Amino acid sequence: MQLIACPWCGPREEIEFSYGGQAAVAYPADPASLSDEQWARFVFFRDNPKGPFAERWVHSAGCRRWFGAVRDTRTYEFLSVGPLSATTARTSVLPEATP
Amino acid sequence: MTHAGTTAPTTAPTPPGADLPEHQESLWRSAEPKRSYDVVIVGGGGHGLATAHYLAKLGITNVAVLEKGWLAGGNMARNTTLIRSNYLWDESAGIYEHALKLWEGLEEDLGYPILFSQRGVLNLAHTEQDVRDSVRRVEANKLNGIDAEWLDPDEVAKVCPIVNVSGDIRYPVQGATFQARAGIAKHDYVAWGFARRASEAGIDIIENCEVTGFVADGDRVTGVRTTRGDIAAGTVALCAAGHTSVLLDMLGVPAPLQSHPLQALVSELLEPVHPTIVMSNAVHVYVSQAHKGELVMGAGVDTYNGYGQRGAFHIIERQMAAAVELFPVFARAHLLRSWAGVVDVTPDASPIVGATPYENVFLNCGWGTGGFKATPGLGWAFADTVAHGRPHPLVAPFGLDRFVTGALVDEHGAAAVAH
Amino acid sequence: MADTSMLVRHPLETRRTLLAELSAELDGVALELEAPLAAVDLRLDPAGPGPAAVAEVAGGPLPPQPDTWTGLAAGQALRLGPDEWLLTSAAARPEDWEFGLDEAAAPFGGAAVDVSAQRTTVRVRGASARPLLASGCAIDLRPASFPRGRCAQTLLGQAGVLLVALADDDLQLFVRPSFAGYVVDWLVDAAQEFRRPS
Amino acid sequence: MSRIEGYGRIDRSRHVTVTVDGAAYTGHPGDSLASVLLAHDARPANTGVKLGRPRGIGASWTEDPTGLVQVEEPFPEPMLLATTVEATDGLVARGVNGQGRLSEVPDLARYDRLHTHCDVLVIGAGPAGLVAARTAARRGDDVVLVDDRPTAGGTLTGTETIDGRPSLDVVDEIVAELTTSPNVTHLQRTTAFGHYDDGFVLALERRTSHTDDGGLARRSRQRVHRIRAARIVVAAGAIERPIVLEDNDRPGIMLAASARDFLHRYGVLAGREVVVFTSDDAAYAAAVDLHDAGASVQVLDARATAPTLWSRRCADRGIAVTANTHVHGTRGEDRITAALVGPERREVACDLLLTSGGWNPTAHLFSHVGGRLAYDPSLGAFRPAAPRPGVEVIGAADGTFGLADILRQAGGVGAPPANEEPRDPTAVLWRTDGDPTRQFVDIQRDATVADIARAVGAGMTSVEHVKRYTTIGTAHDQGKTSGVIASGITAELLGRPVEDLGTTTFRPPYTPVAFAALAGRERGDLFDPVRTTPIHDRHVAAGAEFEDVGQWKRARHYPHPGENMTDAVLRECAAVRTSVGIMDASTLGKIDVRGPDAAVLLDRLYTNMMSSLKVGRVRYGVMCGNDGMVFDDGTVLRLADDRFLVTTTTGNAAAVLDWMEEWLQTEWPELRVRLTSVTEQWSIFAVAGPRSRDVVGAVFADLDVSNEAFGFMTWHDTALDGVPVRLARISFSGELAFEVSVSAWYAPAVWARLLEAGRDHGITPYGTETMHVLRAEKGYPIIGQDTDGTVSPHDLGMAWAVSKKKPDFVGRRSFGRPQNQDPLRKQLVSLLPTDAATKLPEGSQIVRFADDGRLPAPPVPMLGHVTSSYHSAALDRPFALALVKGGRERIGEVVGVPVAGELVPALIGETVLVDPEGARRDG
Repeated sequence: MQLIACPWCGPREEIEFSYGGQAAVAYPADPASLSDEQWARFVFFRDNPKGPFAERWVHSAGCRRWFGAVRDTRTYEFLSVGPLSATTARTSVLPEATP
Repeated sequence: MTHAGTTAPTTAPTPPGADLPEHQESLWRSAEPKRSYDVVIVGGGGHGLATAHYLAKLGITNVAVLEKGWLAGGNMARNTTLIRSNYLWDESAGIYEHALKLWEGLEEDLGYPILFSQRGVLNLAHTEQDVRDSVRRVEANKLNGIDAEWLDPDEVAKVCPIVNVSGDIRYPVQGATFQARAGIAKHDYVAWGFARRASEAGIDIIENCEVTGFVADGDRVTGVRTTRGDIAAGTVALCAAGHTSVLLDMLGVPAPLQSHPLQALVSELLEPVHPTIVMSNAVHVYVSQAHKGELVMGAGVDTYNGYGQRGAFHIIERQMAAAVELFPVFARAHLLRSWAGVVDVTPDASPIVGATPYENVFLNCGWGTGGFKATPGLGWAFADTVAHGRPHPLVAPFGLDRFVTGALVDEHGAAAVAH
Repeated sequence: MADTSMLVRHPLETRRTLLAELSAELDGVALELEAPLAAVDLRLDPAGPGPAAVAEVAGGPLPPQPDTWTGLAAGQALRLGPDEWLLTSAAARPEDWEFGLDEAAAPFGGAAVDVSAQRTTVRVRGASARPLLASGCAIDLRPASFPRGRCAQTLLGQAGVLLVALADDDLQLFVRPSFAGYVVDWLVDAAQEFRRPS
Repeated sequence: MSRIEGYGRIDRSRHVTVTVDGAAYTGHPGDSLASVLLAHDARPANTGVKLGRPRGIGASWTEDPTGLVQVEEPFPEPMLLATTVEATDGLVARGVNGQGRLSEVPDLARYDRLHTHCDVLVIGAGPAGLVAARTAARRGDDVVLVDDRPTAGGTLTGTETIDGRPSLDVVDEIVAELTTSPNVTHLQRTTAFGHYDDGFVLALERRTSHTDDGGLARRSRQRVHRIRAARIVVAAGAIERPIVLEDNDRPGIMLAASARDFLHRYGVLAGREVVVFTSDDAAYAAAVDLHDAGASVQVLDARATAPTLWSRRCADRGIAVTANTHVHGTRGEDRITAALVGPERREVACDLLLTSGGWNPTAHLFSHVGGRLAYDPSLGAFRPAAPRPGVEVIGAADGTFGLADILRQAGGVGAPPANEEPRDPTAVLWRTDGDPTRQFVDIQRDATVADIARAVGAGMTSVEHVKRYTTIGTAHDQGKTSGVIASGITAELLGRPVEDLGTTTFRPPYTPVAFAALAGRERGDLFDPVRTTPIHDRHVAAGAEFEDVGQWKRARHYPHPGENMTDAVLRECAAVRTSVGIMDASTLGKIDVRGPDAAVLLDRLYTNMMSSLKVGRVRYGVMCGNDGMVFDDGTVLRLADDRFLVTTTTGNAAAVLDWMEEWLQTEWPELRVRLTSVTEQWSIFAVAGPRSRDVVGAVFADLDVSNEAFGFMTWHDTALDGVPVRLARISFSGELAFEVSVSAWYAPAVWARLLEAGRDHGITPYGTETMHVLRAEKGYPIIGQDTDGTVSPHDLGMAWAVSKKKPDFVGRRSFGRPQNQDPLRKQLVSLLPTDAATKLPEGSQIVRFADDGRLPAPPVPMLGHVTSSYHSAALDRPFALALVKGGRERIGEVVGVPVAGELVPALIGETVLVDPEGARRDG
């Protein structure tokens, strides 16, 4: 039962938010040029690390703004929240998942 | 005014817990890992153990089952033990119905009192669309030779008198599908029964043995690295449920899996009041009454990814509200204990079973909330898959390639409800 | 014969009397329906000259802080998000309120959309107003945390609301009209705790 | 009677009568049900769940594993501990045999929730909690103090001295100070039962359990406090640990501190001839106090030597103390009559055997949130191992037992002083020698040492396995007294240290919580919001039957007296096809899309082209997900170059707005577009039928509604008494139709005016069911009914709505996957049962029609299913829409539909059955 710090509204109950899954999965620049395999990767495949995970969240019951977060999927603890652009550079903020 | 709600029993009957069977005197050998096995099964849960059991039946016994913690301590120890096969699509109906048939003979096969009780499952419909989807599923089940009925609210009340079928609740019950052969079993007994048989057949069950990596040679995996040393493997079978992604990341194999907490709870022991199993997707609750008398309930998955084996309490609260709405008699029951498992969910709510880019590594995962009920069926078909090095026809539709071709087996789109 | 006059009434007008009667029996809580207001949803870049330009038309400054509101000449400016405000007016006609504010915001890439009928308002007053709301609203309602001048889009029971602190003992609830019946039922039910002993 | 004068905090001036197992007992306000029974040397008629042996009361509070009762009056409730049920006049209860019974009497009580935010939450109002709360309150913190018992003070009995005064005087003084502090909320009878992330604790307050009347009807019976605290202080005390011995399940065997608690709290002496068997100092206090209250007491200490100070105190009183001695078993039938002492099993007559093997810190609330516990061999128990941010564990919950130490830990330098009592170390003793089949570890589950031995013998090495094999720790008490002992005995049998095994995880709730309490006020009408349109009252007045669509109540049809749904729908359909009908379509989702890039966004999200739509015109659009499956549909009005009004289906209104916002905010933030929900701003009424133009023209006299001036799929603004109104030529019925949009403020008036204007034409309000029939006759799909998330626009026959000019839009790439090229994909077609009489049930499956008209034995390959099925007034026959494999290739083919065991033949046809040329719609 998290208290999630919306970058705009401040800390609110988890129930006010919706989960948007992995951050930084960009829509392909030219889907038509992708193989079926590559397209399937974009549509269906997402990382599923056990540990810190760069994610997207939206404050559905509040300001309705999307934001980025790094959250530990073992403890559920939010390690950071911020505008999407800040957390989508996931190679710089996301440590390797520990096995 | 007197309004005594209950009356004292007139005679001193047998104590309610007197007739439950005892566990066996011997279960499984706690084996030390050998250097090498023909088959290494990663994951000592229900699926891993069932696969081992059916491999042994195929004469393959140089097998290790590696469990990172205590045997069957993951989702097997945490599920709500619902068994049914009334799925919509032919592919799902095939594997789950095969499983159900095996369940019906499993007690004998395992020589273990697994307390399989075929008490039927009601899937309630609350809206016009629920009704359409339910009829669709019932008709599909019948054509697939699976027992299924559509019941109107009065018939629902006959099967389960404590369901509130009055028209003045928020989402009145419009009817239900009923599969009479559905049931429950004792999860620990099932796991231990498989483990015992596998162990008797000479298969090594190795606990506290976590896989930390794989040794690959081209498109073959030659062994697994574990916290108890390296183990060479002729074939590797992955049965790690919610932790599959962790293993696949080690192998560099992507899969469309997301691991989520799934919560469940029990009440105290109560006198028999609930003769069947009731599921309601619309109000997110399912409930049965276990052999000793506790109400066992589950809810929907928590929305975010999580490996923490715990979930958020507001989901439990919402589930309690739904339970009391549908079963007014439950108002006074008490929540005794709640817990969570980690379920691996796929985009089409169907499992992923079959080949991987490594020719001798086979994958079994993505069962979401449906893993327990599939246990013997999956174990049987996966053992065959592993033994013959190709997907058994029952699991063939569930390969990873379906996400590329688009041949999904979409089990949430059409109300073949989860759990 | 149904009333065909174009009279503007609160969607829950038929319950106004009931709420008044109930409030008279409560200790420290009064529930009241507020008159409909013209309102626009204003989207505007908060940086730059836009807010000041809009403020002139709106009749008061736009609140610069998240989750706060300021008074306008005949209404309120409530900050809903980084680039979003709700501007109300008890004086203007909705279409005029939208037109004027849109005209003011447009040069700065902003837009105003008439949402006068998209929300309706319930007033909760009294020393027990906050405890009443705290039975269904999870945000920190202590006066020090949610003083006059604050507002918050949040949940009350299962319904989304915009909660506005007018004073320690005076709060406003903006709610979608379709949810208003539920919210009022919810408030009436919660208010039973505050009935005076008869 | 075992009530002792001069003891207890009960109100002896008043009496209450309770009935247990049919016998009446008198007690006093302040009593528990257990204390009333013990005062009468009685017990509930309890028996063990497996073996059926008699069971008594084994402790004085929530740790009691045995004293469960079924309360019948005044408020029926199963499986409550007699120790926690407050004795109120008229209470009726009975003993249980291990199972409770759910009453069929409806639970009409109220339950509610309260959210509280504070700086410090203190859990437990014993000496540690009280001092911690007072310290924080004096510092100016907002403090919440919760404690599960009826009164504060914890295990303090009044015999202790704090600050040179009787301890309970100090308790009263602190409570008084807290009560008058405006920044303190102090709640007794409130059990913190779950601890979650970020300082979130759930606590259950029993608000009426001590009142005779079940509480004021309007006051909630129980309340779940949802507390967010910046800092949490767990001061929940400790639970005494019994020593397992043969036949330790007999009534008359109790924890030592509990006997003392019964004496000091309730003035009840639980036995006259008392044997105290201990390996810990604390039990001596019980021995001394029970002696002083009139019992004959002897102490058997398992340790090599008895503690000096306590030995002297005992000697002063003539209490025999024997060290280095074990109790090995008991005698008795319904109650203990003797303890079997020493290796020779000497019978020592007694009616009460007290055991004490030390104390288990109550660290559950610390553990719930992931706090790690470690075995402390000096305690024989698990205690918090490492701090967690924001959580402090103090006092006995942290394994601190001396009162002086506890107060210092709780209050720092300002803490009131207490006497320093020397304490000899606890000897860890899980059990004594005896027959393991009669040594009960979990008394409620009838699980014995022999069961643990069987588990270990079967190869179990993990406590989790042993717990599951034996069921130890899974009962009502969740192993409060048995859990650690089970770990200890398992370790012993395995020959491994306890710390290697660990203990099982503590999970919420700490004590059981009623389902209804957790449901709170989300029952009945408040279970889920009911959403209604601005003219809901009009529908009710018109006799509408309603349908749940998401949370909305939508008018489904308006039956006249004597009509069933079929009759009403046929009448409403006929009215629309022959004259004019009106429907409330206000629930449709509406999104105002504004900005220079509005058309770009819509082009990316709809399968069809929206940028080419001209201002003043309307276009039907389809949206797909990335997977290329239809997600929603609706109309799009272009209001200006940079402004569109998008409508969505009722059920998907929120989802579509969220979908658009997600793309806009997370994928294409560079697009200059603003999205605003105006779903409830605008009410929409569909006026449909050949006379709709007359009706609309009459109401909106300023508007030219001729076909020339106001063509199909265009919109026009007008005004009514100065109020802006928008009309659009949109038809979901296939008839000439107008959608009238007006601010919801004016919805009732506009609805009334349209009805009035249509009266001469017999204008007929119609509901969603009628709308469904009308649209199905035209082959228009309902998303979510004729689709199920596996259907592409092409499958619906809507290739015309998929742009071939746009290089990309969401879902486009998926159309190229192999599966989407399969000619056997299911496609939407119509089905006409050839008997022209059978209405095919929606959801029916479709199979090949066999010449003999019989359904083959399973498995039968399925070709598809019926998605929509109705009686058509226009066709005067039943018809259906269906998704059929390769359906369009099969047009003209007869297939079979199993209905109640019969195979009904049905002809596959084109989807549009009424007015395929569209002449009526466009006229």
